[in-house]
Amino acid sequence: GGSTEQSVRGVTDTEVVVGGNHDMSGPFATFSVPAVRAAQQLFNEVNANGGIHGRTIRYIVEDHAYQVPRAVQNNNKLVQNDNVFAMLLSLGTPHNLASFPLMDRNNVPSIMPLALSGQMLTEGDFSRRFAFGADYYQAVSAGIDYLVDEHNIQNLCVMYIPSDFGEEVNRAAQDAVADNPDLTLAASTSHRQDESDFSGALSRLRAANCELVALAVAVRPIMTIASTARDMGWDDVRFIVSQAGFHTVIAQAPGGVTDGIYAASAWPDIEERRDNPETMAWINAYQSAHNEFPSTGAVLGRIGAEAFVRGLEAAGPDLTLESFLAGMESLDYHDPVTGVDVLMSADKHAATSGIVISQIRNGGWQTIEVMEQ
Amino acid sequence: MSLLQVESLSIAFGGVKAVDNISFTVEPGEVFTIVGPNGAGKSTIFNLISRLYEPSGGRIVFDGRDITRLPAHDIAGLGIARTFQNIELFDHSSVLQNLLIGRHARRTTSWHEDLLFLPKVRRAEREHRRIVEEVIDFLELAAYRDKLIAGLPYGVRKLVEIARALSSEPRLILLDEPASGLSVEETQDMAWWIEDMQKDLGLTVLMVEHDMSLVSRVSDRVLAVAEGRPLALGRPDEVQADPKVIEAYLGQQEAP
Amino acid sequence: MSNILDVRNLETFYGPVMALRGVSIEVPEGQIVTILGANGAGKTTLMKTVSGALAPQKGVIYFQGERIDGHEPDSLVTRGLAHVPEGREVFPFLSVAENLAMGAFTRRDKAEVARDTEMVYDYFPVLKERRDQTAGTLSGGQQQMLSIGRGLMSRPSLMLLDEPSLGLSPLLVQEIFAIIRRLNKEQGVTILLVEQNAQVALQCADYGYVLEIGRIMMAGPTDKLLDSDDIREFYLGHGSAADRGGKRWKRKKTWR
Amino acid sequence: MRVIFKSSYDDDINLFEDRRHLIKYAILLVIALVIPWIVNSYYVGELTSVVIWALAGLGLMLIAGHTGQVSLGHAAFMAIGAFSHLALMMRGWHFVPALIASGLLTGLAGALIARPLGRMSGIYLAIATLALSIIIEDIAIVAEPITGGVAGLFAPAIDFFGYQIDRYGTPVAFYYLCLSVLVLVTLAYANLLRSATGRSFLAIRDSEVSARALGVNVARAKTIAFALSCAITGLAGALYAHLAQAVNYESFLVLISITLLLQVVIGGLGSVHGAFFGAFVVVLLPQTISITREFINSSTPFSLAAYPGMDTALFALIILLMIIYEPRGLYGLWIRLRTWLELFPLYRKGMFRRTRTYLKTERMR
Amino acid sequence: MDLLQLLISGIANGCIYGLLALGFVLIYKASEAVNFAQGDMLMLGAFLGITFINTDYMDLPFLLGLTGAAIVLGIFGYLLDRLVLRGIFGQPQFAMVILTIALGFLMRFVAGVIWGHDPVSLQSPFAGRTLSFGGLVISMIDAVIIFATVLLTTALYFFFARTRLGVAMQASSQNQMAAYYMGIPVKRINAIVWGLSGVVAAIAGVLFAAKGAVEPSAGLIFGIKAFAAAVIGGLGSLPGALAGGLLVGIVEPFAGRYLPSGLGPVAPYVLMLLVLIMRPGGLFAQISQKKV
Ligand SMILES: Nc1ncnc2c1ncn2[C@@H]1O[C@H](COP(=O)(O)OP(=O)(O)OP(=O)(O)O)[C@@H](O)[C@H]1O
Ligand SMILES: Nc1ncnc2c1ncn2[C@@H]1O[C@H](COP(=O)(O)OP(=O)(O)OP(=O)(O)O)[C@@H](O)[C@H]1O
Ligand SMILES: CC(C)C[C@H](N)C(=O)O
Ligand SMILES: [Mg+2]
Ligand SMILES: [Mg+2]
Repeated sequence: GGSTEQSVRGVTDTEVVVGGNHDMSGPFATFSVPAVRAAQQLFNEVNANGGIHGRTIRYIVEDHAYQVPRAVQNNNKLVQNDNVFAMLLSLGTPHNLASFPLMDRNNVPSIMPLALSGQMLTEGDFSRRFAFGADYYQAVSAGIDYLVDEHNIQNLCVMYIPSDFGEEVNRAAQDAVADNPDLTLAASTSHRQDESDFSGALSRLRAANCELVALAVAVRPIMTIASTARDMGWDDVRFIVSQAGFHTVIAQAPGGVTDGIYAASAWPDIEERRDNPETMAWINAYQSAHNEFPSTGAVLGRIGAEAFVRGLEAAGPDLTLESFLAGMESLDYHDPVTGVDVLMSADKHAATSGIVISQIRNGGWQTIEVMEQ
Repeated sequence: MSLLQVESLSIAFGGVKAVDNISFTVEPGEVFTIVGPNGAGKSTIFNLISRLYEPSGGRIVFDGRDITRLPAHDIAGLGIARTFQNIELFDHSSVLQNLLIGRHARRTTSWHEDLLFLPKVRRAEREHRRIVEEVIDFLELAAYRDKLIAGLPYGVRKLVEIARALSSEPRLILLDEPASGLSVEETQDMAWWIEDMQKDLGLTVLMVEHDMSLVSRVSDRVLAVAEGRPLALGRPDEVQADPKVIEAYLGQQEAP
Repeated sequence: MSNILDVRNLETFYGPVMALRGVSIEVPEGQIVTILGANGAGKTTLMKTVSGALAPQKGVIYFQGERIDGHEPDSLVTRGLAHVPEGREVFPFLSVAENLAMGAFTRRDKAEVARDTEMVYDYFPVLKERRDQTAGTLSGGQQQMLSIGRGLMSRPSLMLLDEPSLGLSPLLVQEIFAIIRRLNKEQGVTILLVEQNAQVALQCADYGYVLEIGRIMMAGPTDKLLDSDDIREFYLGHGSAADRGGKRWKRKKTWR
Repeated sequence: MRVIFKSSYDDDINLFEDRRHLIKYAILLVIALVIPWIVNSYYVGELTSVVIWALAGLGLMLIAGHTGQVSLGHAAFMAIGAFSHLALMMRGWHFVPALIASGLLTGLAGALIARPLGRMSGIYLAIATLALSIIIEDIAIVAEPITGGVAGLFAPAIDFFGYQIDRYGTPVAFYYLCLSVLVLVTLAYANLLRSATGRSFLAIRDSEVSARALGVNVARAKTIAFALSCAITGLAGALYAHLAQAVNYESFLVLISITLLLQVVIGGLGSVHGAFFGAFVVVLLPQTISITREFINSSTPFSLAAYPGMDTALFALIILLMIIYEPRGLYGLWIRLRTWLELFPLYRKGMFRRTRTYLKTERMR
Repeated sequence: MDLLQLLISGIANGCIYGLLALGFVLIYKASEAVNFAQGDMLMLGAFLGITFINTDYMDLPFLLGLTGAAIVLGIFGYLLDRLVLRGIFGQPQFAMVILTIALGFLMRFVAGVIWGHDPVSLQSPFAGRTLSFGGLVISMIDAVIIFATVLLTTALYFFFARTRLGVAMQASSQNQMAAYYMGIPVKRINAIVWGLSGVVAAIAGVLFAAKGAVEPSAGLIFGIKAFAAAVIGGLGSLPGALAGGLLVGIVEPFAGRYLPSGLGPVAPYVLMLLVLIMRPGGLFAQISQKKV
């Protein structure tokens, strides 16, 4: 590999160091843990084949357990002590937002954070930000629109946690109503991380005769909400979740309590691609390594890591921030494993385009509509 | 005029009439002792005077002032100090600290002055310390000055508690069984100390005690109570001779 | 005759503080042995070490011929050792009856227990009257009675009494010692007694030890001790008031 | 064994009982002042957060350690301090007055809650404060104009009389700023402890009955204790806002309160040292762990990444061992060490073996 | 009808809090220690239940699985005290608080390693089944929960009030040294009570998992609320625990239903604060003024 003259942070001739600020032990660990595993697995393969342009990838992961203060501290370590070249797949909208100031100050790019909020591209310095694709707002808006004209829904409702993530979904709902005269926002309830009983909120929504409820809560609450609705005998309601709820385990909830839930996201569910050899190979590899099914988190991890690797390749042997950004912006490929089409450019830093609407049918997510933006 | 007047004081706990219409007065400079069987209501009387309990009836007048409705933390300021039957010291502090806390009722500084430790505060601290040291000398506690209470034997704690009471420069001191847990020798010292409190410090002493040798030696007047009601009042020898008292309290052959 | 309790040069520490400096005592089966000593001498520490509440640093303890030093207290109770601690230590939220029941925790024989409960009740009628009052609200002396009664409930073969007369009325002090003698005579309970009231203690005990700052300073049959001058002066306080002329100078203890 | 010969009462009244004592702390301060010039800016940042958590810890120590009123909701007061401080700066206040104001406001809040909460004690108070902090969390979301709602607030750079201080731009300056606040507060704290007010706190901790009998107005003393404690914690919160640069309600979740309690207990309840010791543990231990872990990952074949949450677990494990080894926390350890050194030749084995201790009910006060 | 419906689910919900609160109270009653890991023990119990019962694991019948979980967690609790907590026997209350907080972290970690971080729910025979009394619908699981809780509370209540061991437990919490002098094996009693609370936590956990999904961090927050319930009831009172649990449990749905959104979730905490302000010792206060 061609050696770099003035040294680039986190980059040597033999190694490039990336950081990840994750929730490995908190409410969103169900995203972070598989994501990190999938990413690490890909990096292991790459490193085994001599790395990229002679550089192996070292992925340093810190655990913030979905607490902002710890995220800030971790970020400080990764950026100032480990001198990471980039941050990859860091989870949590508020956590990323809190990390951006220091990252920008040190020219550390943010690659595909596990926080699909619009702010991931708009906040701070755009040139160093890359995201998966449709953000919560776009996905949920699209989903709502689709369901509204499919089932001519009049009463929309929202249940959200007070975080940038929840707020964004909430906004999507409000705007959807604003654009559509015969759609009303019948009710919206905000919820704490520690809530475990939703019967009150649900009977409130029921009383407001909601037909479609957008859920912007963590994974476990989604399952509880669904089963509570069942127990109440409220079955003529539809739920839609964002990317943050487009999770395999939700589909697999026993007793089929979650059947019928819709999701709006930027990629198809992995289960559906079982008949595709590359996908199957990947699933098997992951399963044999961690003896668990690669859930949505793993898919995201895979997509992000893949894009990063290809970005490094495209950057060429002389790896600098500029060459890397250029490389990322030149990405244009189809990933046979996850089935996403990645296309980026100088003014498009969202990897994928298009929105996938899926629904849970007998224990699995099924794509029911793919929309182009 | 008498220093303390207790007028038909009463309190009941559930069924138990702990103190039942008790009246007595304590003259300035005298040693007034309350005796009586266990559970007669002696400590309760103390708790009523120091306002830890709400009386169901009666009045308490100290130095011409009705204190029956005063909050407990204002009592010490008036010059009434007390000890407790089963020692209530600040276990995690040193003897010195305990005595200094005893000075609280005499504090002259407020918290924001303390925060800045103004010269005024330093002067106050010197004064507190001076008086505390006098008490330490008086009760011969110098050896224990910096020891933690938790580590002191029962007898010494008893003394420290009295010292703490004295540190607040009281006019009336309430001693609840000062000699319990003291050896004969120590009890004699206690007798002297009580006499000194009376003579040298000019204190008025209101005491509860079961050790009759001490009682008859130091007290000017004795009030015997039983089941919350007065039994006899008078000079120590009179009360000890009273058949009701012997029957209910002393028992036939005098304990030496 | 055999010793039920045999203590050989015991050393006990509180952190860095050495409270017992090689104490050895023997308690013969069926006797009453008393330990005298000014406060701070280490009497309570000795009792606690024997009953296992404190672990000795050095030395051995034989109870009924078996080594028990370092054992946990509960295992000793089952072997027939009861400890009535200094300062009551009742269970404040349990009723008087429940406290007594706890005293019999190690016993299964319901009928016997019931009988002993009645025995305690007629030793201390006030307890019967207050059987349902929570112990924490009893008067000091009543708690002391409860504590002693509770100790009796385990039918011990050796009883450690740490200042049983603390805070009791003269009448009850007499009764307590009467009870102690009866237990000793009628039920053959061996008793190790710590008591500030040396007069009474020496009168009721067969043998006595004098403990000073962690060491045994004197030992002997009680009648011998009773006529030792030092004992007379420092523990019985005989005539001291007179020959000290009320002044506060003290003769040095000859053994110091 | 070193003996201090005291020539006057002032020897006990003074902050430093003798010259040697004074010199010891002077040296400590000097070290604190030079360190930032030696280590890289990451460690300066870590030191700064040690300082800030030490400050917050002092706040909790005052109430929990010295007044015996344990709070499980002190993160809420950090929040009040942080938000009020930033809100004022947003409205054009200068840093210094804004800082002081935030301290005062938080103190006021503390005084207000002290009355209703003052009647509780022990675990009941702990839970009440915990509930309070959760409620305040919620208020922080609702009170958008002050707190910036869900999004929260970003901390502006500090203009210190023309000199720009910024956590990342001028880390050392920011460190000095925090350090000076800490030193001032510590001095005030020490003053409190050596005067009547501090003693009344200790009195309440050990026996409310005799405190009252000695003329301590318990309700009032508790109010003062709460107010001061919260004020200190509020200051810490304000500084923390600048350390984190951005704060929202999620910056002050209950877990922070728990960490604070952990800090003071591990440090050693009832001692000023404890707050400092504890701060080092809760701030530096996790970082040490992750650095070691990273070292192992990169230098040895096997990777610990296989166990998600391993860092947190290790942290917990170490805390657990520390508490079991010395329940009085690091301060207790420190005391032992000191006695050992002082007694050095006379030291006997087993001298520090824990004597059997027994608990009595805390439900009778 | 709507009200009644809410009330029912509130009661069921509250019963789980109550169950967990029982665990706290047990330990507090016998040692005045507070176990901040109780919620995490519930989480462990839930996962154990899932391991025993779910088809993709051992696929045992429900009751058998429940018993299994109870036994395993009971032993776990016992050993926990024997091997870890005994290390700070007789030490100040807050040492124990910190210790259990740390233990909670460790339990969450271990659970994460063993069962992963995805939320899982228990395949209970009651899933989806409901009983209906004239329009009023009670899900089977809720009925079971209510039944189990009432049963357990009464049983434990009489255990403490009547049996020799129960009183001995109270005694050792009030004065460890005196308890020892009575021949009460205080340490063993602590271990037993920890085992007992393990059993209770397991039962609570299994029922919890049958109602909704669990993940390693599930216990933490739930635990805090249940703990609050126990305190409202007046730590140390078993009926209090149930009452506190019900109070919290019932307030939640009603607040969620009728209070302006955003306030609902904090209602339990507001309530808790009010209760404690009015009764500093909780509803069934177990604290009292010291007699001097
Ligand atoms: N808080 C309370 N609740 C119920 N009864 C109480 C309470 N306080 C005291 N009593 C009862 O009131 C009576 C008087 O108690 P008090 O402590 O005054 O007795 P005393 O004269 O001090 O006895 P002693 O000489 O043993 O100390 C006792 O029978 C006691 O049981
Ligand atoms: N917890 C403790 N920590 C440190 N030292 C202690 C502790 N308890 C007692 N001591 C010391 O041990 C020595 C013996 O105390 P102990 O209580 O046994 O004396 P005692 O003979 O029972 O006195 P008293 O007659 O007053 O009860 C005392 O000097 C005391 O200072
Ligand atoms: C994908 C999700 C785990 C992200 C998370 N909900 C957030 O804060 O945005
Ligand atoms: Mg009394
Ligand atoms: Mg003693």
